Amino acid sequence: MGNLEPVKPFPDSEEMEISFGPQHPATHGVLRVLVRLDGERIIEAKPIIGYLHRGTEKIFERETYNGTIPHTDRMDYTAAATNNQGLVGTVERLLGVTVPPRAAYIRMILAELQRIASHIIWLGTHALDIGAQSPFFYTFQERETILDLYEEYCGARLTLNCMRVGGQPFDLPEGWTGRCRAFVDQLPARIAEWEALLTNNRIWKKRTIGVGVISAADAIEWGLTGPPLRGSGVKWDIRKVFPYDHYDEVEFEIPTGASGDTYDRYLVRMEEMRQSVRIVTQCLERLPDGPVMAKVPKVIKPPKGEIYFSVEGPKGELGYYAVSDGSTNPYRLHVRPACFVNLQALDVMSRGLLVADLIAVIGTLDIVLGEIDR
Amino acid sequence: MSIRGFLSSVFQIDLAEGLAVTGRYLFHRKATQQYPEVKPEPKDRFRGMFGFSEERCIVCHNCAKACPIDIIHIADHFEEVEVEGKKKKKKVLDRYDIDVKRCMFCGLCEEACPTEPLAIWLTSKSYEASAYERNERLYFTKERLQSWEGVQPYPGVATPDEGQMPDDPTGASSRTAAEPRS
Amino acid sequence: MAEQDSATPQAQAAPKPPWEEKPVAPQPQDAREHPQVREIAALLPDAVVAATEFAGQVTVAVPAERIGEVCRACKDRLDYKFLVDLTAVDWQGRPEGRFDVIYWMHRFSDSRRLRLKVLLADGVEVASVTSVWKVANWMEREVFDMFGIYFANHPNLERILTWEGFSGHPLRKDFPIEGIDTGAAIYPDVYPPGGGPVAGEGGE
Amino acid sequence: MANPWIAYLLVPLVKIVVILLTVILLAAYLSYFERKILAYIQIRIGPNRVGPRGWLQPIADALKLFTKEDIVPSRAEKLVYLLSPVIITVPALVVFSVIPFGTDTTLFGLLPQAIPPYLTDINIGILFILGVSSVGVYGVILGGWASNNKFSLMGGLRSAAQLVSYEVPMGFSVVAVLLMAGSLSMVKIVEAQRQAGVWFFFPGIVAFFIYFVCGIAETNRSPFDLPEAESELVAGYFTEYSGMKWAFYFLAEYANMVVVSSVATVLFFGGWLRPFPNVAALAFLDVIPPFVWFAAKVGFFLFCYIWFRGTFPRYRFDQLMGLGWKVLLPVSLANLLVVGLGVLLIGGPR
Repeated sequence: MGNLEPVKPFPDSEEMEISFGPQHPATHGVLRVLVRLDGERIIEAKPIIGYLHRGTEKIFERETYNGTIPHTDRMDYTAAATNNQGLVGTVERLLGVTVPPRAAYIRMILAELQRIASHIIWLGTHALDIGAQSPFFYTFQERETILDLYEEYCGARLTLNCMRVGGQPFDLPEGWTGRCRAFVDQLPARIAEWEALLTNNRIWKKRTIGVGVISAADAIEWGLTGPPLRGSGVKWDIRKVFPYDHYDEVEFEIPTGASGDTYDRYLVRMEEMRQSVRIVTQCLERLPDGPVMAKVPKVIKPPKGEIYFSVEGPKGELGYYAVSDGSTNPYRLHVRPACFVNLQALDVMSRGLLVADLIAVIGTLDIVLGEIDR
Repeated sequence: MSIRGFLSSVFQIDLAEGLAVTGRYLFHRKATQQYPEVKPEPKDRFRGMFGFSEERCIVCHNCAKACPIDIIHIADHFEEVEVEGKKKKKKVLDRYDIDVKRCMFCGLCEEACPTEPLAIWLTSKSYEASAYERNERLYFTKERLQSWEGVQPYPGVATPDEGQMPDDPTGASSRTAAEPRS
Repeated sequence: MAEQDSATPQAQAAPKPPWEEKPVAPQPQDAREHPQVREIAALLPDAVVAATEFAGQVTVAVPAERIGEVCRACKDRLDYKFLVDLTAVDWQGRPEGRFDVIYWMHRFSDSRRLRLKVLLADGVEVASVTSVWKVANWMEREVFDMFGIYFANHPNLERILTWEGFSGHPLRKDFPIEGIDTGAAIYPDVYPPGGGPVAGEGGE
Repeated sequence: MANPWIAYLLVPLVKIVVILLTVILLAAYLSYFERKILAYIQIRIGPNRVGPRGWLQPIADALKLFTKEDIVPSRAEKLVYLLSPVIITVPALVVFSVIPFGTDTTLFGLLPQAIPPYLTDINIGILFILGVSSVGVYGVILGGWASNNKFSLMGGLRSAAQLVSYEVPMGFSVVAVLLMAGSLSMVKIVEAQRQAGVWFFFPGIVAFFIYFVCGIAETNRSPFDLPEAESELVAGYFTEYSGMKWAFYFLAEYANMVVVSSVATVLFFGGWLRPFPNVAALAFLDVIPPFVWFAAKVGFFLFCYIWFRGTFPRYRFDQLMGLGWKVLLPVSLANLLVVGLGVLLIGGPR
């Protein structure tokens, strides 16, 4: 981080350099942070990534357009539905296809359930890192129900591969909407229980208030998106700014924090879960019937051209930049991952904090190394 | 600090709230399943172990083309076949191998298969195919895809050569149609 | 019978829903008069080499040596405070320049996005925009790592996804898809006798 | 029992063996109960494979730890590395010699005459407990330093700072009880509570709260389990220990938990007394023998330990020190003042 000179507390402070990870239990995957400490205080935290680099963008260049979808499941492996939604949306705009409303509503339901599931993983592991063991199990019990709903719809729990260019490969099994409605109705009570455990717990407040503060201007300067940006008070959500998939026909608010610390991001994500519940309920009520797949040729050959399309993933703006040369394989398919850009702010957020807070900051950024390293 | 805040901090209301939640969960119904004894029930569309039927396969290579990681290897040759007097060339399958150790069970092959009912399908509700040695045990040839040697089928699921059908893993429909099992 | 007849023709006459018809692909048009392009042209007259609009997104081609200046103008005067994405495309064998470096920026005031494109020959340096947007630091490091494009006065231009000793730039079109031998232990593909890929069975 | 050989050698020896066995078994089964109760809090089942409903799990753990390979880091200080688990375990067990867990009993008529079940009753009981239990800090520091590992060094220093800084408020809260009891001997403290007719918990509720919080901090448990916080320092001061030496650290931790619980019971919850000992109306409670009362109260405290571990997040190190010095210490001093005033006005123990 050259353009941020390390802050030296006093001239003769001898520094201790600790390599944090990549197999450390609290780094949410294979992240390595080279931390220069003065005693307990962090002078500089330099994230080192690339341990999970599988060359996804190179593989994209040899796949057919529908063949790339299983690879997107493995980028942000906690939010496969929103990854698929992004890629599929990009190719549909390249082809000029409009998706039938029923498919769009099914996609919105799957994406919002995925946002809840991703925030659940974040809450479970974040609380576990800060020491509270039990929320992990309560949250994952709810996530099991979501995974069962996914398994029932598309056959897989984590790597869904549940969307195709032009719509949905299959329709909802009967009784699915009833089970989904039952789950979504009881979720706010569960969220209230988790909040009772944490929100006004004095130890939780002491560990999160004022930790990893980033101002709104800095957040924009460092390109943060999603909950980290909204935590600093910037009211910005792709679903409202560039509505896709009928998000404009659904009412929901965008929660924002005030001071941009870990506690505000925690509140923002908890509120986002409630808003997702609202969206899913409205989608289930308004689910139109009709076909789930548009008229799309069997072999997809989009015209020459380039397009950028992004969705509001649970971690932030997940963008796809597709360049097509008219053949059945994408010439270049670049992914703009939210975690990769959010992680870059780790150094500026954890300056001057203690080692224990580095864990809290990594947790609050909600990073997934599959999406960072691609 | 507000009076309520002071009182709650002295009498630990916030801590007591947390304790109450965990205390309630102490008597909550447990969520763990005893796996070896209680096997979790996969849903109908669960993408599990491959099912394959040689007679329904028309050797069109669609599944091999659709597979994102090209792990379906098919070798075939043409044969002269007498059909109602006319000489017709018919494709015969030599080799239909799936390198299951690399497979990610994405289900694109099943969607690409044009036959009705499917010649290659994944909705077989079975997921126990682990092995100690991957290069040999997890490389499924045509015979092993049908006999499921080395795969622990889910209780009640018949193997493909015992009449398992894509939409009915237990193979009940084909049995009653073909020969009622004694 | 009568109203049944009248019902069916009326259904035909109603326009079929868009997802029934064959998809109509968007066409690239020249976008010199587009307001966003005219803003830039007004500020820096000779900065706009070409401007196209495809599916509602405006792309402005900018000469390589003026990119720092144009980005600074976009951020300060045209209020493009947020650099969403910075990437590159390798058009191997294209005479006017092998690489495209793409800057995709967003303006909060009226939520509009703009794409700047810079044509680069292989081995030519382009000015780094880390001084304009701090977020460009890692994005430029990734473009360097994947394409080998050097960014002048970038704070610490080093590989980010691959390790230091890695030779070659993976996302170049001439980099083999199977990867190069880096000395790392790779489990060989062992097939049982008679197994393995059939000759000539490509995945295309 | 006139024969001195029996009175001063055989009987204490039997008591020592019985007490040590029960403490070690209790510590082992405490690990089992902890895993079981923590599991039940977290809607899972916990160990249920070894023995009926997992009852033999502690035995299996002990056997495993016996047979585990004993790795000694190459450049560790061999002697200090081997000695520090002993330094931490011995004080934790020695302290049990003073804890009174029942009145004189004839063990349901087995003994010719009633003898006290506890080992000894020295007149500086509580001082002895505080003194001996603070020797355990050396085991932590030396263990951390001797294993020649950056993480365990940091864990050892942190834990030492924590233990030392929580001794002070704990001492003051104990002094508040001594004012009410008038004597240092544990048995006399219980007697004083019987004469006072009410447990010292009610008049000294603030002292109890401070004592219990400091007790949790002393044993590095739940909100204060910073030294071996997995997420930051990998495993704190016993990172490099394995096999039986690692088991000693855990035996010491669980024994300390039982020590803190039983001292809290004796000081604040009237040892083996039933609630409101002199109230005739509650006479029917006397059918429960005193030892069971003591065990029930200690059990409740141990359950609270495990309950806290399942619920609370972890303090950061500087907040933990801040809480110790800036909050608990002044409050314990103020409480000491108030209790002193109260004793002065109402008149202390006769």
